[in-house]
Amino acid sequence: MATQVQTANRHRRIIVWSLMLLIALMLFLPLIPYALAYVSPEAGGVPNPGTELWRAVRSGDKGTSQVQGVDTGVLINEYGEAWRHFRMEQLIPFGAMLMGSVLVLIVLFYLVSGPLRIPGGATGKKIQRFSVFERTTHWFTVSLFWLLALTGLILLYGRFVLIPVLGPEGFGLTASACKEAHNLFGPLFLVAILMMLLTFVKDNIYARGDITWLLKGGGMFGGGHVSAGRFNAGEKIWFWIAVLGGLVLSASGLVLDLAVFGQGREVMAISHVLHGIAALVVITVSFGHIYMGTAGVEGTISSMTNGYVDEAWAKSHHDRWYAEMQAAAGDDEAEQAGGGAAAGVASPVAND
Amino acid sequence: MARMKFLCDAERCIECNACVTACKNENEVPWGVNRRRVVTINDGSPGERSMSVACMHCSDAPCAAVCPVDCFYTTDDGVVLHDKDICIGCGYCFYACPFGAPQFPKNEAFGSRGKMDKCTFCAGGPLPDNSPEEYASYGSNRLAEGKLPLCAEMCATRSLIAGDGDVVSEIFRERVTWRGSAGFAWGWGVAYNKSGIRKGKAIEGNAVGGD
Amino acid sequence: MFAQLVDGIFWDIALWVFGIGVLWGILSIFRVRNKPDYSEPRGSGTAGAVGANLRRFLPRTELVSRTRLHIVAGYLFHLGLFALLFFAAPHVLFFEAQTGLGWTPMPYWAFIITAQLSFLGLMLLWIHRVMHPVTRLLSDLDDHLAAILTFIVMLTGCMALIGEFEGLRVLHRFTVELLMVYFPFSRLMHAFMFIPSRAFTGAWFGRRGVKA
Amino acid sequence: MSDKLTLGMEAMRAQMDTRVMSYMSSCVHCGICAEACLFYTETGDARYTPIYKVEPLRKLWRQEYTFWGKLAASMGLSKKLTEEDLANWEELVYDGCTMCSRCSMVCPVGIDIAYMIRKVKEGLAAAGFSPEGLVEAGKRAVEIGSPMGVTLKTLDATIRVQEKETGLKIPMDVEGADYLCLFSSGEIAGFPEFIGSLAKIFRATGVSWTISSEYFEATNTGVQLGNSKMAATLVERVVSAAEKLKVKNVISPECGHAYTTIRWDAPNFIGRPLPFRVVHIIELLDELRRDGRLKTEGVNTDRLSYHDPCNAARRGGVIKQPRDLLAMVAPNFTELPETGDMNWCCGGGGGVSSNERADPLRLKVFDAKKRQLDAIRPEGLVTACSNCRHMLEDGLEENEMHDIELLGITELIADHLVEESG
Repeated sequence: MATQVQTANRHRRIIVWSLMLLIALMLFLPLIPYALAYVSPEAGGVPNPGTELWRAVRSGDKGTSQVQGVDTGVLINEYGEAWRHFRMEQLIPFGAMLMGSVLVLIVLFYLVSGPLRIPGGATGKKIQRFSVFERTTHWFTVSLFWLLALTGLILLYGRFVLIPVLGPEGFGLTASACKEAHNLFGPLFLVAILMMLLTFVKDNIYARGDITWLLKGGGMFGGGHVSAGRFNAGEKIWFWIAVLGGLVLSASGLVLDLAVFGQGREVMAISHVLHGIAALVVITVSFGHIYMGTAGVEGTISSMTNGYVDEAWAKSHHDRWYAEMQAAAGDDEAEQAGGGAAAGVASPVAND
Repeated sequence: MARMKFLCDAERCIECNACVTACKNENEVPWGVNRRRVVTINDGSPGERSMSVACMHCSDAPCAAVCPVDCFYTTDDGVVLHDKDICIGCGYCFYACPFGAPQFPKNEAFGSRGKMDKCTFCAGGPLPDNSPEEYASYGSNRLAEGKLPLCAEMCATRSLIAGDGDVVSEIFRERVTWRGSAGFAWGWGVAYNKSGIRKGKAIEGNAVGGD
Repeated sequence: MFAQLVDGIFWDIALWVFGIGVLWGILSIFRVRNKPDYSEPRGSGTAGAVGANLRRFLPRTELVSRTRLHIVAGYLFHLGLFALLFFAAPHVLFFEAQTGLGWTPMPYWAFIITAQLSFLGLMLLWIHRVMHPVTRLLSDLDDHLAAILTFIVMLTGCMALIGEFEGLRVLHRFTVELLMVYFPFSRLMHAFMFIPSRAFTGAWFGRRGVKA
Repeated sequence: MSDKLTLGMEAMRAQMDTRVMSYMSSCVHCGICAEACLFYTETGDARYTPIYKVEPLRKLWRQEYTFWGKLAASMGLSKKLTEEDLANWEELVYDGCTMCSRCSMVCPVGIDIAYMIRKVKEGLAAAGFSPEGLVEAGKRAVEIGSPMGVTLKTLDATIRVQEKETGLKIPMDVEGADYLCLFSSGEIAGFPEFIGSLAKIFRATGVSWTISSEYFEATNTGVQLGNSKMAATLVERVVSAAEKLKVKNVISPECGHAYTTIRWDAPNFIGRPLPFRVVHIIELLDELRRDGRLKTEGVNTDRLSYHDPCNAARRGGVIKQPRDLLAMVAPNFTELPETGDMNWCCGGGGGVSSNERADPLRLKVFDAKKRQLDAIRPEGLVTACSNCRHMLEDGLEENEMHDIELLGITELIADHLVEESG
């Protein structure tokens, strides 16, 4: 059966060639677009399936990664550049300008107008202005404030100011010490601010006469005597700047400090911005507070050291508070006289 | 001098994490630190792409700009390195970096955030080349031995390319041309894609990852 | 070079001065004998001594309202300092390296909170000392030096927290050495002397049947 | 160096012992003792801080017993103890401290401050810086036998009046009696009914007792003044009187410091154990009550309270006994706040009451007691110390608190005694 054998061979050939053709087509057909693109690249109408993807990635879309950690799935950090711009081109230069100019203004003011004297001079009679606890709270807050302000300013400006002095390694050591101290003492500042708030808030609520006080600039213009309670409007504003600024500082500081809750770079950057602005504002305003409490107004500093001020000081700067104190003291005396307590024993407290 | 660059071809990366492993092994980085990671976008969906990412050794590096102790420096090869004797572990570089490259080890006894660690382009650090101290602090210094980063050398699909930027860009350009579409050189050039800082150079030097 | 001194000879000197100083301080008070008590006791002096040593760890309730700050800040500082001294991880490692004895340290978060609370206590106590007329009158240079030195030791300790700056570790150890040398000659000796003091008082009152 | 200073330092050096050394090196100047001291809380004057009152002793300790002190003193760097210091501290120690020991109870490091005040007084007295009133009282105690100048004649007269009132014979110089009873001059002069009450109680309970005509004074001005030699002299008189009458027990009357002195300090003043047992009258009454020998009938329904004499309670350990006794007769008994071993002093202890110069201050610091009394406002206040009773009377008068009646515990019991037939 020769024809049968021939037919079978032909079939086999057809199958083999068909398969070979199929394979050839499978291999070459997909190359056609590539070949076309190679011949005329500009005409390549086939979009890269990745293009859209990369656009999304650049705007912060998240992916996944085998590496575990904060923000590991984020390919591009979209806040980094804004944060860098804020810190390097705004916070550092403007902060320095702000603090510097206020310091210069205070010095000029002191040189021009000198300290505010007690009208008529001190009488020598003292009245208590701040209790032991109030003073303790104040100085506790002060200690923490300057510890944090100095370490913070060193971290902010040290690169420009201290590296030339200490050298890079010396400053690295200093900065590390400052960073650790700043991080450790930071949360305590919240305690101090809360103590401050609880201790002084009742005397720092808006009262009638505060607006007048402000309009007259605390007696600088408009002439006439300005009336004030235990704290004048200026002190009240400082109180609220310090307390609210302190709370912002504490809240943002805690976010930065406790980097254990997986907060990402976005949250950290925003906290950092708030922290920086609040810190520089409070530090700058504190210069004014310090000036008024020490060199600026005669007879003020003793209210925070031994707690007592001269009666003339009280009458002149806080007349309404002075009147209240006198009334309260009068009540006490009346009570004591009525109770028949030993009037002959002079209370030694006032002599302290 | 050549300017060293990484390039990861997303069309080729198969998320095998060999680069991550190679890096960890070569540099003996501490537990919890990954100088290189592979990020997968659209995992499991059409258009899934993976990308190996580490420090891209930016010109005008943001990390260096914000560092409060100024511990960064750029080598003649264009590799961005930092001095761990100065670093205070504040984390600012991490906030500024576009790629999330800076890493922070946890100190065992103290538990606080330690000094920053990141990809060195296998170029060690400021200590004497290939000294044990340098290896302990910064990992290997293959560049000083005339070698290129191990991650790229290990890459099975030649997705991750490392080397002289001009050579790398030429390799990639050819690939893109062959693919017939505008590929995307991710993380290439200046941080945040600012233009005009880096100019092209004539191709010379070497690179790992060319086919 | 300074680091070598601090880790070497300075440390040895400080350790000897501290050890001998404290021992000498404790023993020297017994140079002058107490006179024997011939009165017939009503209660046990020994029980009184032990009891007073334990009871005086707690404040008398009658005085709580007048001494809140002392009590709160006092406990925070003393307990905190004790915990930091013996249970901070770097300290445990140090003790282990020196003596071969180690124990479980505090976790990091506990360390931070403890440090903060002891700073809170120390700062409040010292500021209160300066502000309150009684303590201001009582306090002398020794009181202030002791408080400030302790503060500096704690501060340098916290500054060295990152543990990677050799200079800061050396600074901390150096301030510790200063404190150790200062300790036996100062009011810091109360850390040991409170025990005999309470015992004497407790025994005296205990003999009379009073719980002191 | 002045003679006065030398004498003062010599006296204080003799007082230096292990306890003082330990106390001095323990104090951290925390100021808590001030908050326990009525002289500080009522005046607000920091100089009345208890530990500040021992400053002369501390200065001596520092310059002669401490490393830095000796070093600084040898180089002339430190401020040494001066005669001026002693002069300045006289008022603080004698007028501004009743040695009530309240501070000793609160010191966190356990310093017994009153113990050291006693030693400072020793130095001040030796140097001649003691208040005139107290020095005079001391002279009278040595010369006449009583700080108030009460003589045997006065006692005899008082006894006769009491014998008439009670109809009982009061035993005098009975050899071999079980108990020898001492009195404080204040009692004989101010509260003679105490003697009558004793006679009634001892007859009802069958206690054999006596009074010595040779020496009957319980108080010891030497202790208040800070003169151990004088204290020893006075103690020896008690011992000799007791030995002559061959008594087994000596009763300390209702007087605080008399009890602490004769019960606890006397053997140490004379350097040997006493040849007799010492009991406070309340202790004895309580023993009789427990033995079932002391029986009472009827009660005082007033809201009574009890003032613990510092020396009897805090420094003497007689705290529970008066309360057990009061439970028999005072159903409406109410405790004062801060009572027992934390009671506030009447303001006149430690010799302050003998020192007229301190009167205004003493009445000022009575405010502490007043506050305590105002908290519960009792109808009657019982006490067991004639000095406390005098001081309380003074203070209540000064503060016009006439609604509070003062009672002695022995008289209160005597008023409710069951007279045993036979």
